[in-house]
Amino acid sequence: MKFLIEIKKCFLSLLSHFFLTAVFLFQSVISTAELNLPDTDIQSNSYLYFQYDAKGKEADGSAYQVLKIRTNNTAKNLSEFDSIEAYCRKSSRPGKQDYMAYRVPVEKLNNEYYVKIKSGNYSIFDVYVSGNYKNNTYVAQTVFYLFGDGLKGSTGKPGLVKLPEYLPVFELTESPQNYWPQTGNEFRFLCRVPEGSGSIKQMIVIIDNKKVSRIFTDRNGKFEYIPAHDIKLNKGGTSSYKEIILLNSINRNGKNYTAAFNLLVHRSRTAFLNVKNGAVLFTVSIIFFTAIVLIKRRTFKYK
Amino acid sequence: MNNKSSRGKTGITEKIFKKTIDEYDCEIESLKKRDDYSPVFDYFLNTIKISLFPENGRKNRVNPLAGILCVQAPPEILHALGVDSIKLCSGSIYAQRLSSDMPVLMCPVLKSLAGALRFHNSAAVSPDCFIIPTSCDWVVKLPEMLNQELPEVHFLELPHIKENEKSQSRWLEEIYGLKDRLETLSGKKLNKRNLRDSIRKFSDAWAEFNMLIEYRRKGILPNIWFTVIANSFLQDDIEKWTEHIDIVLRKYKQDKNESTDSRVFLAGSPVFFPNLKIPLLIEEAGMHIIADDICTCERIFPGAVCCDDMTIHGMLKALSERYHKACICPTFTDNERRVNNILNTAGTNEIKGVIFHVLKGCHPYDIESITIEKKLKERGFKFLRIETDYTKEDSRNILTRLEAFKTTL
Amino acid sequence: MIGRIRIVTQHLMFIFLIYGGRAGIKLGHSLPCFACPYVSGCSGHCYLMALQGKWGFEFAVADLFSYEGFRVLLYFAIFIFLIILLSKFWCGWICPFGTFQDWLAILRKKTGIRESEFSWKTRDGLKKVKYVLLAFLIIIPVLITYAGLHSDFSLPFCQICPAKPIMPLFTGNVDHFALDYTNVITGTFSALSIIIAAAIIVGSFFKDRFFCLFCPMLPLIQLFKKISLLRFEKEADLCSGCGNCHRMCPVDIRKVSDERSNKAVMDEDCILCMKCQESCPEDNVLSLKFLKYRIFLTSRKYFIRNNRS
Amino acid sequence: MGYNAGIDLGSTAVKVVIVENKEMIWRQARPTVPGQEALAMGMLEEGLKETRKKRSEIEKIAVTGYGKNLVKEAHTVIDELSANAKGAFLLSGGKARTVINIGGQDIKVMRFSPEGKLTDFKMNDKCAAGTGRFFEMAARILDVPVQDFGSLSEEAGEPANINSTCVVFAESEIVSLMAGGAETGQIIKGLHESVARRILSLTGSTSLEDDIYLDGGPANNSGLVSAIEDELFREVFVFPYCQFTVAYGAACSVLI
Repeated sequence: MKFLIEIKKCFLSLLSHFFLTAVFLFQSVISTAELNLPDTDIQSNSYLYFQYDAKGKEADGSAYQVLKIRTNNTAKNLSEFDSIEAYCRKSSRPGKQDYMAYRVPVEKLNNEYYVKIKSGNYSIFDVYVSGNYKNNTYVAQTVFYLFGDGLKGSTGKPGLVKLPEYLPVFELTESPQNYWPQTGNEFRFLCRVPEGSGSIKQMIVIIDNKKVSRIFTDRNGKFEYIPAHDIKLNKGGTSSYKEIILLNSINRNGKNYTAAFNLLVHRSRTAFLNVKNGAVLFTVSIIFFTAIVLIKRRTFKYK
Repeated sequence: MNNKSSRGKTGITEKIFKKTIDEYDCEIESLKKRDDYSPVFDYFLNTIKISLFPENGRKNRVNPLAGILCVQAPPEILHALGVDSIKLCSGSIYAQRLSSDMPVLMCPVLKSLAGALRFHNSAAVSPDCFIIPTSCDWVVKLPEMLNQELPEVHFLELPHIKENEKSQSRWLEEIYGLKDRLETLSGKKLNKRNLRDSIRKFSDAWAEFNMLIEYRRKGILPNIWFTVIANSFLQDDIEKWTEHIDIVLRKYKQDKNESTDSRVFLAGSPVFFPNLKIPLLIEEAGMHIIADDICTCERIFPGAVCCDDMTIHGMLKALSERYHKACICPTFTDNERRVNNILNTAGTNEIKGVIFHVLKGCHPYDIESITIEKKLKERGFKFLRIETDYTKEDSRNILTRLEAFKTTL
Repeated sequence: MIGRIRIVTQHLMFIFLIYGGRAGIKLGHSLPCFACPYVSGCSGHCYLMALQGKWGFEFAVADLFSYEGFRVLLYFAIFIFLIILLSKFWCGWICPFGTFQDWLAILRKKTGIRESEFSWKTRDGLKKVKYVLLAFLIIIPVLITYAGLHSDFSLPFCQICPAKPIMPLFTGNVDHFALDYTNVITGTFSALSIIIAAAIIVGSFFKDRFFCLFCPMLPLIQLFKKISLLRFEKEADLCSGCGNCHRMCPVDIRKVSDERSNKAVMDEDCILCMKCQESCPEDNVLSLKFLKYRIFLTSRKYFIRNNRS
Repeated sequence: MGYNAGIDLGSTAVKVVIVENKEMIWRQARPTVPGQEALAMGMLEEGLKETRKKRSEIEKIAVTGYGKNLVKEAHTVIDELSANAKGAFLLSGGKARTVINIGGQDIKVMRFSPEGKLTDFKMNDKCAAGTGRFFEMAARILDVPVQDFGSLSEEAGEPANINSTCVVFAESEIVSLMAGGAETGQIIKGLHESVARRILSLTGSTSLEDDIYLDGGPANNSGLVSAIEDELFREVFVFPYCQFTVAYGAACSVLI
């Protein structure tokens, strides 16, 4: 009996499949209701962050990613920052990181600052940029993959340097999809801060320059963040993405250190799959086509 | 012997019947006197007479009996349903006397057959059913001419166009019709197993028969015995026939190829026992028939039925296609493959001459001889057309021509 | 005899292509058969995916004279090479989806259900479907790149290909049988994919190699028939027209039986299963050659041996 | 150089020739009777006597014709058509390509290669229409010797209309024509035309190659020859000893 009810439920939901998908189009907000938390000092602070820009392949087969360096505060011009430095780390997979990195040049074009990361093979890149403004140190960070498949695997061994110790960094320790971060995935972070700065207990999630939520560390001192599904992403194509900025800040010796981690997420590939409905559709189709064949197939008539 | 027709008629029928038996016996005797005679042929010489005594065909048996004419009706279906068969062809001159009321220009095979059917009609046991594909006009009008003396004729309407969907499915319908007819006759149902077994038996028979053809090609097996064996097809149980072919094959297995010259191809109208006039005259003229495309000799059955779909429908379809599409009977509209067959067989077997046998009144072959002559001559083959009937008066004349033909090879 | 060799080859290739990746075998992205990339741990990919996506027309147009363009051509060249080498052998002997269809056909034969037939007209009409599919799978990616078509239309053929839901089943993956509610396009494609998979499964059960009648790989392979090292020829003069070959043909090619003058009888639908050759009772009619070497020639002797009870 | 003899045991006449190096030095024809082999040997003896030769000088005896297998003394037995071809070819000096032989029972049309080898032929069936028999029958009814047929038909005007070439039917037709008052010459001319038509139907006028030669007994009949010429639209040649071509050919076949 229970089984029958289950089947019936499946069938009904199957019937409503097209209706539902149509409804999706018109729904603008479902899951990502904004949290209007009171402003804190962290948010009122300025921060430096990455914005994903052009991505593509070079003629030689290597892949590149351009990252723009922005500040949230339009009043603060990047040119007023001193010593904007960019570092890059190549690592094979999340969680296996060392602190050795190499410098990447920060380029400037039309008053815009950016870095361009290029790879001839398949690699993960941790990119950092730091800039000082008055008494504050700002760090922007992100992690992404490049699927280079070119003639030149990598351009020699770059001169490795140690990351400046004062940099507070996010460390993505666990990510379920190894190259295709999606909404609904569980991301875990560790925040490393310079020696003697205490520990960071909270961070802020910023989407579209708006504070969305605040995350606190768990017992292990890790942050856990699950990006919510987004109807805009769903409606967009397979490669549409959104950027989420995770922000933390500490004060040490009267100096403010602010780190912004840019998490790029795509729409979820699996969250909207319904195998049960699919199976019902499949069964119904099998029955339907078998019936068609049996009824319509050419029978040899002799009488 | 007769309880059906009137007394006066019986007397004549009986006399002619005796004469016919004598004719058969005489021919058998003369064959037995040949140098190349061997007792292995006795079985075939005996079974060939069965068509005269249909009741012998089912001695100690309870199966129904069907007379079958022409090569387009698949005997596999008969066999599968346990229906015994006899081949209806007739080569008897005497039997023709009983059909003297029929058109003068009638094809001798049918004329002789019509007479022979009148024996059957007056015999104690006659076939329960006659299965006749409508391969020529004589055949179509035969029951009418026999004035409904035949108990039951099942015509298979033969589509004269082969490579066309409509006619193929039309012929399949006829095969289904045959199946239904035979099912009511035998009281059995055609099932997958018996049809498959039957197809296999005939395939095996064909495989053996094919070896026989090979032996003749090599010049090991004399043509006349090949003709006798082919003529006895379907007169008795197919398995027995196959067994005896195997015995013949074993006898000739040790023989080496005889390099025969004057190899000829015999094409055209049916040659059926006891009318072995043409093959014997060819032999007398010193030529060897290495191959033929005669429907009572090499073409007696197509064999080689194979199908992927082993359902009844699949197998019936396979049979219907096999017996229809590759048949090179001149009754079909487009018979290019008949010429191709002659050309290929002749080409691969060092045959230089083709003798085309036309029975007077056998229109399809008569008509086709013209086109075939043209095409064969184009390809450099010698061609001799001999138009004759069952009578022996023209033997000298034919022999003169055959002798001269031999010198042209 | 050949039938048995073929079945063994088909199964070995099935295992090899579906599970071979787990043993570290990588045959690349250019296989001219339905070795579905959605099967995790497969050892090679169907070229249709490369053609629609990364290494297809989409990129070829933009960067033809670059390294990327070179890769597009390279994969295409490998594809051509594989076709030239084995031609339709890919279909009848290697394609795992073909093998899957053959299983269904065997199942049908075991259950004693008769095979469905198409009328000649319908059969000829179906021939066009694969060209339509081929056109779509070439045009849509181009439209995505240059005309702003929604990117969820990418890999349009893969999205509706019946191999996509069915083949991953052999590695225990049922995900592709799911309806995808992400948006209207994915929902429609996933529903279509499931319906088509069902149709093809039912179709292949009732009709040998049902999907092969629509497979867009066939016209691609056919393009290179002329330069292929494999030759399938008919000596039409020797043919008796018995129709065995046509009847045995899983894809119902009439030409092989009815052709009267032309030597070339390898139809675009041909899958080189060699069933026609096995069922031909005449000597020297159908020949399969690799370069000048004869692989198989029909003969009455073989036929008799093969059909002996 | 030896001599050879050729014997043609035909259906209506037995022909014997003696040949010396392709030269016909003696010939004779007699109507066929039962025991024709003895007759033939007798004729040969006669010929030897007339040419003053001894039997031992005859190297080979070649026999042909319907009764060819009856002669025990024969060294060579050859079929009529080949012998005829050979004879006609040699007699025409290698020019002949087609020969029409009108025999006692059959009509044969032969074609041969430039080397004189028989390549193709046509021959009537068992029906004797248009053969020597036909003229014999007509001669009997008209009471005119066959030898006069030629001259009579040449003198005649319009030919009588004879439709049938069948011996049986033509007989009644002739009788009714005679009753209707037709002249003998006209009837004979009509007969010639009907025979010529019959020959034409056997050959088909187009398939014949030049030069066409006529032989066999009835070829002596000039009326028939011109009728055939009219029918074939071509010139037809007749050998001087047209009755003996076959016997001559048989004798010569031994030579080469």
